[in-house]
Amino acid sequence: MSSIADIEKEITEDFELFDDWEGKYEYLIGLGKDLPLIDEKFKTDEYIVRGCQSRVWLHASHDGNRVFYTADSDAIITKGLVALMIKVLNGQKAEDIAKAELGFIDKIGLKEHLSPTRSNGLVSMVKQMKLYALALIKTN
Amino acid sequence: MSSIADIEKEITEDFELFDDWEGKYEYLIGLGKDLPLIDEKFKTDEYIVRGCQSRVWLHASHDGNRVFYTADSDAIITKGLVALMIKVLNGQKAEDIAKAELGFIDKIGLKEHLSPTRSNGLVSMVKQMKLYALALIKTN
Amino acid sequence: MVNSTKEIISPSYTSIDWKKIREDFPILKREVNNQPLVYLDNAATSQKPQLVINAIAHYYSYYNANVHRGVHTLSQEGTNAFEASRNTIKEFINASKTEEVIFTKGTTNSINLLAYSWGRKFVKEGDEIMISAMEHHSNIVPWQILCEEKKALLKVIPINEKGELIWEEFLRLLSDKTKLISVVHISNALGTINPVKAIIEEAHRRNIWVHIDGAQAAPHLQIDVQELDCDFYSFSGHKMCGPTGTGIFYGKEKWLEEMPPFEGGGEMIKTVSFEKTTYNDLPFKFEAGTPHIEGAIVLAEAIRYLQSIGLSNISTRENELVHQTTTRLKEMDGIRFIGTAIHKSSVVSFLVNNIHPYDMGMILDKMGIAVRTGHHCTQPLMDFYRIPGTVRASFSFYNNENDIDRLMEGVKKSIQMLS
Amino acid sequence: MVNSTKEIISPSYTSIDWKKIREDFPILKREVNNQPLVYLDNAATSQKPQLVINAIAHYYSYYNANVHRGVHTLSQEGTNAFEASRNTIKEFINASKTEEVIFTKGTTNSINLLAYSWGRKFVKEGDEIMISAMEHHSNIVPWQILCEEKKALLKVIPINEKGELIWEEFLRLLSDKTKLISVVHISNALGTINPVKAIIEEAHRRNIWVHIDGAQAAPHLQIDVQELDCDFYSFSGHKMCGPTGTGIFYGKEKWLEEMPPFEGGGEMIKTVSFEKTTYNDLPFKFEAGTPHIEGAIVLAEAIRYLQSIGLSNISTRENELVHQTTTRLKEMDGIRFIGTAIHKSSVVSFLVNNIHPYDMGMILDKMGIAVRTGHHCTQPLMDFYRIPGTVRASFSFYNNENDIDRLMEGVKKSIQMLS
Ligand SMILES: Cc1ncc(COP(=O)(O)O)c(C=O)c1O
Ligand SMILES: Cc1ncc(COP(=O)(O)O)c(C=O)c1O
Repeated sequence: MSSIADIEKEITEDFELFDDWEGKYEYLIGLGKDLPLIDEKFKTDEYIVRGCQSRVWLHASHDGNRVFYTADSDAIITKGLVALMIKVLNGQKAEDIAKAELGFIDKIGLKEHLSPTRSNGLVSMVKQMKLYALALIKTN
Repeated sequence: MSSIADIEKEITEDFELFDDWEGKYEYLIGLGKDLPLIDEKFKTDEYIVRGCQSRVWLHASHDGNRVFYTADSDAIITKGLVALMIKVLNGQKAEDIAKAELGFIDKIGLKEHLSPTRSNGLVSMVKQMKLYALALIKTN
Repeated sequence: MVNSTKEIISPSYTSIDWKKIREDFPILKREVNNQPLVYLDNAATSQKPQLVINAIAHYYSYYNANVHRGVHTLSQEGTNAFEASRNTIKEFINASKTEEVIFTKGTTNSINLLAYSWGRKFVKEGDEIMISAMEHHSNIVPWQILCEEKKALLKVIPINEKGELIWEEFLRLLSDKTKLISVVHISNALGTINPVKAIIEEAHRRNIWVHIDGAQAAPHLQIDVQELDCDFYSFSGHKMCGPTGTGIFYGKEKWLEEMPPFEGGGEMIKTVSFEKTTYNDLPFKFEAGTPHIEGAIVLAEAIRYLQSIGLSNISTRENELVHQTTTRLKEMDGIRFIGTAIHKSSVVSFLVNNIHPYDMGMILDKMGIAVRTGHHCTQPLMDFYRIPGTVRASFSFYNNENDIDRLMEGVKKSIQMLS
Repeated sequence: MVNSTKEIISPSYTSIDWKKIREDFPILKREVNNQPLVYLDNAATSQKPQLVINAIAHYYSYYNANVHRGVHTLSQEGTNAFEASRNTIKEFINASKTEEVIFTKGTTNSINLLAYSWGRKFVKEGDEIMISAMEHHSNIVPWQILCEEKKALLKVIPINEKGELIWEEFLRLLSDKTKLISVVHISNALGTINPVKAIIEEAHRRNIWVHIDGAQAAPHLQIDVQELDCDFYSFSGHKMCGPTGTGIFYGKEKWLEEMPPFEGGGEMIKTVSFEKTTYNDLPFKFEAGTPHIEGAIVLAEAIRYLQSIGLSNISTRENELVHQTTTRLKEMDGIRFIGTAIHKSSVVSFLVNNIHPYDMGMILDKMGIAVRTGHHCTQPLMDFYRIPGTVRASFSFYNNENDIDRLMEGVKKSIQMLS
């Protein structure tokens, strides 16, 4: 499968097609709509990543080496961003996930969504994704 | 004896001799030094008018009609102002004291000392002097 | 600098040039995401007119000094302005004495002062504190903390679907254990104006204390604490054109006298020794430490500004804007208003279809329109309506018809993008 | 706007143009009683440089909005600046995490937070709280209130005539009942710099918590809370070129986590229902209500300003001014210094003959010189010296030799008039 860097590059190229915010956000919303839904049984408090305004549910599993994520959010824009993150990190090696810098979010002009003061749950989700990968590395 | 208004006028004229603050304050300090001292037995907490920085002791007596005051302060400038007040109000009729407006303080350029936010105890002293007169009127 | 407020006579409504008033607010000239800013988040905090900003600069450039107890001129000037501001506020809410006006950090701080000071003295095990289902967290959590400590009970006046208190339920909940009723004057999430005068009358008939959370009322209505006869009243300066970090706690003198101090420190004492400390007179007993001098002084400037327009003119104007907004939103498919009380103020809270408020807020922001989305610090109220939050447009007198046009455009566009 | 503070390298002492720095402070151009102002009341509150005043105006004209939870751009910009300021302060005092930096109204508010939150959880009947004989009322009264409520004991470390803590007495007072030591870092009335690091070491050896009142230290010394290893540290923004109504409470994360909230309201909760409320994470758990946003943001601007000069340069300059003043005052007949500790900072407290401090303050004011007179909120300390108060000249780096000349003239003239 493609590396994290390759997928980031692909996404960045996709977003270069848009010269205004509307295009970007329509694309993002589309991604959100397409996101394979998380198994309903994981949409519980145990899997919640609480933002102040939108909520994210995240489930992770692994094959001893690579990590697999499914997720959902009650807000569609957040869900689009969640979809982007999953696109980039799903099925990657734990080591690569742990050290991924995810600079593409900045490049595609959505940096604001990953600001630590954003209350959309996304920052916490990315943190969760990495923590999971780190935990896997430790147990190996 | 002279009326309150007359004494106020006299004092105002005295102060007109000074064209700078130094003259005024030297005069005031002189008045403070000359003030007949209050009987030591009245320099207790019972007779204190507490300012935040300087303290004033005030004692009042009457002959059924006129009120007599003695007072002291630990700060000499305050004592000078106290002396001025006594000069004006001592031995006057309770009715006159109660309604005295004491505008001379403004006229001689010392208004700041009677500002309600001043913490020198003077405002409270004047209030005390008047309360005493009022109480006397009521019992008559 | 320090004018009396008594003489201000407000102009007639028709003589007011609302367009010109807008120019008093420098931030309204700003662009956000390449669009002129439309600011509809006034219930969170208001914008500040240039004269308030100038008054701050003047304070720091000309007479900044620590107040009270200072002999020197700067301190004396600062103290005079500080106490003159207290007097302006006293007249603004028609308190009977300046001693009843306590400077705080904001409504939240005022309510905590009440809960800590009054609560710890007067509330006993088994007593009841009554709030309503539409309270802001600031009028819930301090009472929860107090009730837990004192083993007292928190009772909640329920509301109907429109977002109005249910009067019969209120009466039913009153008991001889009720010690205090603390209710919001105007709901920040719904706009409901509560019948606080009637509540106070019922309460006083039973010797129950009443505190009113006036955070959303003070900027929009003429408050008269004597006419209301409330025991305590709280509001925030930053929501009424004043600086951040400012608020007022009003209390009847007789209660304030009985209440123990809340915070200890400088200013609030008369004498201190390690054996025995005596507390200062009102209002200083409740103002420990160096106050927010700039904020307190300049709040008076903000109040004079509001009075120069006239609170009743402000209400009229805001009602007009709310009415227009509501009428135009009603025409949209799938709109649901949260809060449709008969007596309503400057707030329009709504949802469209099942669009998440956060999403709509994001799209509106891209178009330069600032609204608030979320639970508005009233989670129990959101739970009542079974919603995660609302989109809230909250108006001030400096908003105008163009803001409403832009909001409508924005809502339409977000519906189109998000449905 | 929001630069990191890490990169600021302070200039060398000799390269600093102190005369030019004076021009940064607009108020210093002012006349008082027809004389150019000499401001020597810096320990009460400092003056503000133009860039701080400008930053306030910029905040209100450009991005004023309520912080946290807001989706729109203004709120996001405000929140970013607010949290960036927290980070600047974290680095300024070298805290290990931003979570340990709590915004308060000032030192008094910080100490009350500690007494209410930590005190109510950890102090039991018979426990001892230790302060010193030179504390400010703000570090006395909250502990008296707490001790009275909890039936705990307040112990006081005595001082010698010079105004230094008596080390042997301190050691003797320590007991296994001592829960907390709360001492002032630099005395506002005497200028004494206390050996806080040694106190903290002794205390920690016995598992005693230590709080340091840094109100007078933060503006003058480079603080490093990790190096000190104090558990809690408090200071005020308005004394260090920042806006009024600002202060900081620092606490080690592990203690802050264990402490219950102080005030309840918006911002400090995670979820609220009438049945159960859960509190927010640090630092928000301790920041109920809309904060003083302007103040918090602009405090960082003040700190960057101080850092651009360099705290060690500031200390050196102030020590120079204090040394000159002391030397010249010593030449006068009848002078008595209050506070002659070996380790001293920016304060010169004195009396002449039996001239009442109030009288001298009045005369100095007439000459345009602002000093503080009175008990400086340290009444027990004044009682120790059996004096009603002192005349206190307190220095800042923007004072200069001319200010000292004018002070000397003033003191001479007042002696002449008042003796
Ligand atoms: C040593 C000391 N502690 C505490 C305080 C209280 O600070 P604030 O008034 O800013 O709360 C001061 C300032 O007056 C002080 O000098
Ligand atoms: C109804 C109501 N009460 C209390 C508050 C709290 O006010 P502050 O955040 O200024 O303390 C607010 C504002 O958010 C409010 O709208």
